[in-house]
Amino acid sequence: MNPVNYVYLAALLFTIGAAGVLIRRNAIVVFMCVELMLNACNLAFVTFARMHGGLDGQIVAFFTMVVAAAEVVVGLAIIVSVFRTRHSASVDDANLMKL
Amino acid sequence: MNSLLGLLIAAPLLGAAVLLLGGRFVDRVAPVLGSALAGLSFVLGAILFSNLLGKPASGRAIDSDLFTWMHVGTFKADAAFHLDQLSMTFVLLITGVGTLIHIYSIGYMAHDEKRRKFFGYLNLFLAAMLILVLADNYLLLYVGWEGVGLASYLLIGFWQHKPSAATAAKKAFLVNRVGDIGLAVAVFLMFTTFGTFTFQGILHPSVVSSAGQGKATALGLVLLLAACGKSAQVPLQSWLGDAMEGPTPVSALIHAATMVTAGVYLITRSSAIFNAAPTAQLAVVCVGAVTLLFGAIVGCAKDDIKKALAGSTMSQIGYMILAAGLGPIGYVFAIMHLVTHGFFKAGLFLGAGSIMHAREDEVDMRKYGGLWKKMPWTFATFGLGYLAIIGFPGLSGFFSKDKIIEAAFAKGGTEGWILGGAALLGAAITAYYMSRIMVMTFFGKPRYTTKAEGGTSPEAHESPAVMVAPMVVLAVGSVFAGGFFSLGSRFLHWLEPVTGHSEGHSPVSTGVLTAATIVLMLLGMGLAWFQYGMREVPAAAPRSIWPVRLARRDLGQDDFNHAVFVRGGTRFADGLAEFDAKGVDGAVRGVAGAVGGGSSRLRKLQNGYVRSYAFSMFGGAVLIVAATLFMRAV
Amino acid sequence: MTALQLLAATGSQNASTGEAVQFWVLAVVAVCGALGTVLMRKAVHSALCLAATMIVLAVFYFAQGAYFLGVVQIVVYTGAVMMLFLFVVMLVGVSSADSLKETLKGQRVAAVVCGLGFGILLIAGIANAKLNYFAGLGSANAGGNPEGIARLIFTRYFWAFELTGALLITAAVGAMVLTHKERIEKRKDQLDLARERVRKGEHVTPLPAPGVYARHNAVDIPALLPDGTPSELSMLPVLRERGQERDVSGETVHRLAELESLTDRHLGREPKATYRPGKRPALPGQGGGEALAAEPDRPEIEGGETS
Amino acid sequence: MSFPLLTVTAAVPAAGAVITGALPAARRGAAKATAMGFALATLVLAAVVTGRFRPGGAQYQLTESHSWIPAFGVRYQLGVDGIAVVLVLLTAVLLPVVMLASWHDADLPAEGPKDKRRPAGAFFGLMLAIEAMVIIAFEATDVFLFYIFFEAMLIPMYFLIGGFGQKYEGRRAAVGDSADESSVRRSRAAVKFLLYNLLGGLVMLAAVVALYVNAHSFSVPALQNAHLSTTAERLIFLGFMFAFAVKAPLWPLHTWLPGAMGESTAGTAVLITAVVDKVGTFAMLRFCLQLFPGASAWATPVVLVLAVISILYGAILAVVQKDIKRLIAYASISHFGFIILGIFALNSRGQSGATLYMVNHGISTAALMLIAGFLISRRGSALIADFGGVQKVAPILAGTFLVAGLATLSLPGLAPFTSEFLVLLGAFEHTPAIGVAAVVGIVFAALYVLVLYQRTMTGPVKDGVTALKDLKVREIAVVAPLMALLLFLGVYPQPVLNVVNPSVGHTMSALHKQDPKPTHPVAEAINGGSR
Repeated sequence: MNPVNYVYLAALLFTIGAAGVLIRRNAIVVFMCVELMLNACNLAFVTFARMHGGLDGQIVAFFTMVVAAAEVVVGLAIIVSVFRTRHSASVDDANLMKL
Repeated sequence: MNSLLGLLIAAPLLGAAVLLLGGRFVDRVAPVLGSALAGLSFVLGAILFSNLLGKPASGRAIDSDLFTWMHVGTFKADAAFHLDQLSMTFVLLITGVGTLIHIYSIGYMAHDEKRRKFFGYLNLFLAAMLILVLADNYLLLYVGWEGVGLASYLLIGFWQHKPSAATAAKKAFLVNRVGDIGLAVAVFLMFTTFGTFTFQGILHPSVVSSAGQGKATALGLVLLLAACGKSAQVPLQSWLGDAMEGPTPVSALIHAATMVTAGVYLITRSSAIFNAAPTAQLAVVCVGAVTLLFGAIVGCAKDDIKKALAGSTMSQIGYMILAAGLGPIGYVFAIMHLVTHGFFKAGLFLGAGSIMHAREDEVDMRKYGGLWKKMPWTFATFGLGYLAIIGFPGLSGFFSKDKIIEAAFAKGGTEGWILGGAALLGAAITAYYMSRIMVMTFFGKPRYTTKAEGGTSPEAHESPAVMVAPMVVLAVGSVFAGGFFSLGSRFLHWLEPVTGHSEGHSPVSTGVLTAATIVLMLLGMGLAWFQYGMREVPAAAPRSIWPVRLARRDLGQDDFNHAVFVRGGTRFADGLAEFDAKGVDGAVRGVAGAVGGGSSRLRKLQNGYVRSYAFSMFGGAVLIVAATLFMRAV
Repeated sequence: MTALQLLAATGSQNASTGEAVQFWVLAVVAVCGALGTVLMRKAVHSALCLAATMIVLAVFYFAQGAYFLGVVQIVVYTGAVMMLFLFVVMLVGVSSADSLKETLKGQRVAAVVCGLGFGILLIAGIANAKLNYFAGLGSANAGGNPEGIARLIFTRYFWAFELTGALLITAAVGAMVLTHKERIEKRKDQLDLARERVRKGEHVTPLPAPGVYARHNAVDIPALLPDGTPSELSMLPVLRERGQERDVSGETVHRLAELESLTDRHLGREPKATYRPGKRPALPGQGGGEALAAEPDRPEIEGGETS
Repeated sequence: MSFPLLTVTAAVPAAGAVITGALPAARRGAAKATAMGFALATLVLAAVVTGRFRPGGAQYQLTESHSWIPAFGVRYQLGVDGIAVVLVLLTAVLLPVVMLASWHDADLPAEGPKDKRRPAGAFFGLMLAIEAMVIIAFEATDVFLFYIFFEAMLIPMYFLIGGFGQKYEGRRAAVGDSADESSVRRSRAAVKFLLYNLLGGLVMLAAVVALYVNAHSFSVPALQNAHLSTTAERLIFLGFMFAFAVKAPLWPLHTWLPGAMGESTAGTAVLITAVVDKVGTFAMLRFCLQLFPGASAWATPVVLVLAVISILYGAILAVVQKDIKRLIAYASISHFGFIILGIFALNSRGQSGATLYMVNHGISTAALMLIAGFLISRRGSALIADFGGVQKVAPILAGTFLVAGLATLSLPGLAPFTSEFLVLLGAFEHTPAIGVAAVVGIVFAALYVLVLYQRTMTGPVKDGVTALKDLKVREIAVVAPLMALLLFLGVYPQPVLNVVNPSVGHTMSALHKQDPKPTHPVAEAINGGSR
C-alpha cells in the first residue's frame, strides 16, 4: 500500500468536517466538525513528515493540537456564555449581526 | 542724486505708512504731515530737475538700481529707477499738483473724521504714481500701475458707507484690471521675445524692428489695452464717471491731473514700439478720436458738475491719446497738453469742490446759479481754467490743443482730415459744454433757496484760504503754462531727446486752422450762452430728444456693460455654480449613489447566519483550489 | 522495536501489508466516525463518534512513527478535549437535538455539493501530485521520537513554543473571563423570595411536593391536584424533560372510584357516583387516605415510605 | 553619525501631539500652552534646518537613511531640497499662528449638550499631528515613506474637520441654520474629504506598487536614474498625478474642498488649504516631474488646460458664493490652478514661481481665512448677506481683511504678486495662449475679492453688525506677522527664490529641459550688457 492513502483519508475527513460545519446548527457539533478538520490536517502533516523523513511535520501537527486546545477552551466558553444569555446553542440563533 | 531718486518715492511712502499704521496717535498731525511729505517730494523733484538741467541735453538721465526684485534663471527683474526728461515732467506735475491738492484737502477734509486715512491714501497714491513714472522697466511700471489703481480704489470708495461709492470703487478697480491684463501680457511678450523688459533694453528702434512688425503690433495693441483701462478710453471708459463718487480733491488729482494720464505716459514711453507698428498706431488714434468725441458728448448732457468735468477729462485725454498715436509728430504735444490739462482741469475740479464745499455737497448744476457774486475767488480761478480748457487764445489750452489739431491734420490723407475734423469738432463741443457749466453755475439767478429764505440750502460762501490758495496757483498755471512751454519751443527741446520729434506738414495752413478753432470755439460758447444764459434753466432736467437722453445715460455704456457683462456674467456664473453642484459634484455623488445602491443589494448576502458566511468561505476555498489546480494543469 | 516501528522506519514506496490491512480496516472506522459526527442528531452521539475517529487517528500516528503525537492525541484530544466537549454538551442540554428542518434555503444541498466538489478536487490534486517516494522516519526517529521532537521544539521552534505557552495561558484566562458571571445584585434570601412570590401573586404557598398519598412521594411522581390531574409544579423539570415521569393519577382515581362503589355496596345504596374527572368527592384526602391505608399489598407503599 | 535634524523636526510636533492629546480634558490651558510650546520648538528647528541648508549644494541635504523594510527595499530616507525647505518652514510658521488664532475654538461651546463637547487637547494635538506628518512628507525621499504619511495625514484631518466646527461668540445668528444641521453637514463634509483623498491614495498605492515592480526601488535619487518603459512610466505617472490632483485640488476633482473648508473652523480650513494641500503640489514637483519626466511632458497639455479651467472656474464660482468660507475655498481652487500651471509650465520661471506661490498662498490665504474666522465668530454667521458696513465698527479688522484680500488678488507689492507673475510668465513661455487665458483670472480674482469686501465691509452698518468688536490683542498678534510676511515677500522675495532656484535647476535637468530662449534677443551692442 502506498502511504499516500493517508493523505486521501485526510482529505476525505477534512471534507466531511467542512460539510458538517456548514450543515449542523448546534454550535457544539459545529465545533466538533472543526476539530475533525484540524485532525485531518494533522494526519496529513504526520504523513508528510514521514514522506520527507523529518520531524518538522510532526512539530507542526503538535502546534496545531496546542492551538486547537486553546481554541476549544475559548470557543466552548463562548458557547456556554451564549447559551446562558440566549438559552440556545444553535448558531442560527446568534444572528444579531443581521441587518 | 541717485539716492535722491529713492528718497523722492520714499517720502510719500513713509507718509502713507505712518498715517495708515499710526492709528489715532497721528490723527491730529495727519493733514500737515501728509502735505509736508508731498511737498518734500516736490522739493526733491525740483532739485533733481535743476540737476538734470545742468546736464547736456543728450545725457539728461539719472539711474538708480535699488535691489534685485526677482531673479530666476535668465529672468531678472530689478527694482530700478530711471529719471529722464519725460519722467521728470511727470514727477514735477505729480508732486506739484499733488502738493497743492494736499494743501487744498486740509481745508476740504477738515471736518471728516477719517482724514488721517485720506492723507495716507493720497500719499500712497503719490508714491505709486512716482513708481509708475520712474520705473526703468515695464514690470516695475506695472507695480506702480496697479498701485495707483489701488489708491484710486481706496479714494473713490473713501466714503465707504455710501453704497454708490463702494460700487464705483469696485468698478474702477475691475475695469482697470481688464486693462492690466494688457500690460501683463505685454511684459510676458517682451520677455519671451527680447529676453528683457527694461526700457533701455527694448525701447530702441532696431531692437523692436528685429522682432518684426507682427510682434510690434501685438505689443502695441496690448499696451493700448492697458492705456485704455487706466486712461478711461473707449471701450474701458465707463468707470471714470462713477469715480466722481470720491472726494473732490481725489477727482482733481487722480481722475483729472495725474493717474488717468498714465496711459498717455505709457504710449509715449513706448514710442519705439508704436513707431514700428503702424497698425497699432492707427488703433491708438481711433481710440483717441472716438473717446474725445464720446467724452465731450457725455460732458454736454450731464447736470452733475463733477460728471460733466469727468466727461471733459475723458475727452481731453482722448486728445492726448490721439496725439500720442500720431507718432513723433504728436508725442511732445500729447505730453504738453497733459501738463497744461493737469493745471486747468485740477483747477476746475478744485473749483467744483469749492462750490460743493459751500453748498453742502450739492452737485446738481441746475441747483446752482449766480454764484459769481458769492464766491469771487472760486469764480475767478474757475473762469481762468474754463478759458484755458476751451482754448481761449493766449491761455494754456490754446497752445497745447491747437498743436494737437495741427498734428492731426498733418497726418495727411483722408485719415488726417477725419482725425483733424474730429479734433476740431471736439474743440467746438468742449467750448459748448464748458460754457454750459460756467453759465449754469455762476451766472443767472440763484436756483435755490437758502435757509435764511426758508429753503433747505445753506448760504453759499467763499472757501477758506487754504483751499483758495492752491486754486490760485493752478489758475496761474492754466494761464501761463502753455505760453511758457511754447515760447521758443522750450518744451519740445526738453522732451525731444526722449520721444523724438518730427515736424508734420499740415495740408491746411496753421493760420487757417487757428482761425477755424477760434471760430468753432466761439460758436460753441455762443450756443451755450443762447441755451442757458438767455433763458431760465429749469430746475429739473426737461424731457429731451433721444440723443440727449442717450448722452445723459453716458451713451449707453453702462447699459451695455450691465446687459452683457454684469447680467450675462451673473447668469453664466450662476449656471456654472449649478453645474458645479449638479454636474461635477453630481457625477461624484452619482457614483456614490450607484455604489450605495449596489451594496444595498449585495447587503442581502449578509444575512447574519454564520453558516452562510462559512459557506462563502468554503466556496471561496473551493474556487481557489480549483483555480490553482487549473493553473497547474495548464 | 515493535513491528510497527519497523514498518515506519523503512523508507520505501510502499507500506507493509500489515499496515495496509490496518489502514483499510481503521480507515473505514474513521470515515464512519466522521460521518457519524456530522450526521448524528444528538450532540452526545456526535461526540462519541468523533472520539472514535480520533482514536483511530492516534493509531495511524503510531503507525507512521509519530509516537509522541499518538500519545498526545489520545491523552489531550480524546482525553481532555473530548471530555470538555462532553462536559459542555451536558451543561448545555444533553437531550437537545437538531431539528431536521433546514432554516437556510439551499444551504444543505449547497454544502453537500460544495463538499463533494472540494473533496473531488482535493483528491484529484493529490492524485496529480505523484507522491510516490516516502523517505520514512528511520533516521529522524533514530534517537527516539519524543527526543527528536523535543530537540526541535527547544531549538528551532523555541520561540513558537514559547508563544504557544502564552497562547494557552491567554486562552485559559479568556475562558475564565468569558464564563465567569459577575454577581451584580444582592443574592436573594428566603425573605426576598417569599416577598417576590407574594408580589407576583402566584405560588404564594411553597411548591407542592412530589409524591401521592404518601405512597408515591418519590421525586419522579408528580403530586396530584384536587381534581386528580398531576401537578407539573411538583416535579423537577429535568426529569420531565428526560421522560422519567411516572404518572399515577389514572390509577389512583380509578382506585378511588372502586373504593366508593365498594362503600356504596356496603351501605346498600345505589352506586350513583362513578368517577368523573370534573366532579370531586367531598373529602377525598381523608377518605382516600383511610381507604388506601387499608390496602395492605400495594407495591408503591414501600417506595412511598422510603422517601 | 550626524545629528538627525530632519527626524527631530518631525518628531517634536509628533511628541507634542501625543503629550497634548494625553493631557486630561480639564487641563485646557495646559494643553494649549503645551501645544504652542511644541509648535514654537518646531519653528525653531525648521529655522535651524533652513539655516543649515546650503543653496547650490547637493540636491538633497541633511540626509538620513536607514533600512526599514528590506524585503521591499523600503528605506527610512529623509532629505530636503530647496523646495522642501521653504515648505517645511512655511508649515512651521503657520502652525503657531493658526493655533493662536484658534485659541478658543475648541473651548466648550456656549450652547449644545455636554456630550458633544470635545477637549481642547485633542484639537491642538491633532493640529500638531498634522504638522508632524506634513513635515515628514516634505522631507521623505523614499516614495513609500512619503506615501504612508501622505495618507496618514488624512486621519487627523478627518477628525479635525468632523469634530470641530466653527465656534461662535455668543449666540448664532438667527439667519443661519441650527447647530444640528451644521453638525450633520460637517460630518458629511469630513467624510467627503476622506473618501476623495482615500480614492486618490488608493490609485496612488497601485502606482507605488507598479513603480516598485518596474524599478525595484523606492528611493527618489535611485529612481531618477531608473529606466521605465514609456507605457509604464505614463501609467504610473497618472496614478501619482491623480492622487496629487485630488489633494491639490485640480478641477474637476475639487468638490471636496469647499465643503471641508466651509464647515470646519477657520484654523482647520487654513491647515487644509495652506498646509495639507501643499503636499499635493509639492509632490507633483518632486515625484511627477522628477521621476517621470517623459510622462510629465506627455501629460502637460492636458494638465495645463485643466489648470487654466481651475483658475477661471474657481474664480468665477467664488464670485457667486454666499458663504465667506466657501468663497475663500473656491478662491483657493483658483490659486491651486496657478500653482499647477507653474509646475507644468516645465520651465524654471514656472516652477520657481509655483514654489513661491505655495509659500505666498499659504500666508495670504491664512491671513484672509483667519480674519474671516474672527469676523464670522463675532457675527455668528458665515453668510455674506449678514454683513455690511463692518469697516465702520471694526476698522482694523476691515483694514487687515482688505490687505489680505488684496494679497489674494495679487496686488503688486504684496507677496502673491511676484509668484503669480512668475507662474504666468512661465505659462506664457510655454504656450502664449495658455498664459493669456490664465491672465484673465486676475480680473475674476479682483472681482471676488472686491465683491466680498464691498458686501461685508462697506455700505451702511447692518443690524447685528453694530455691536461687532474690533480685533483683540491676540488676534492682532495673529494677523501682524502674516501681514509683515506678505509685505516683505512682496517687496523682497529673493531670499526664498535663492533657496528654491538651485532645486528647480535640478528638476529641470531631471526633465531634460531648458528654459526657452527669447526669440529675438536684444543684441549686446544695443543693450550694453544685461542689466
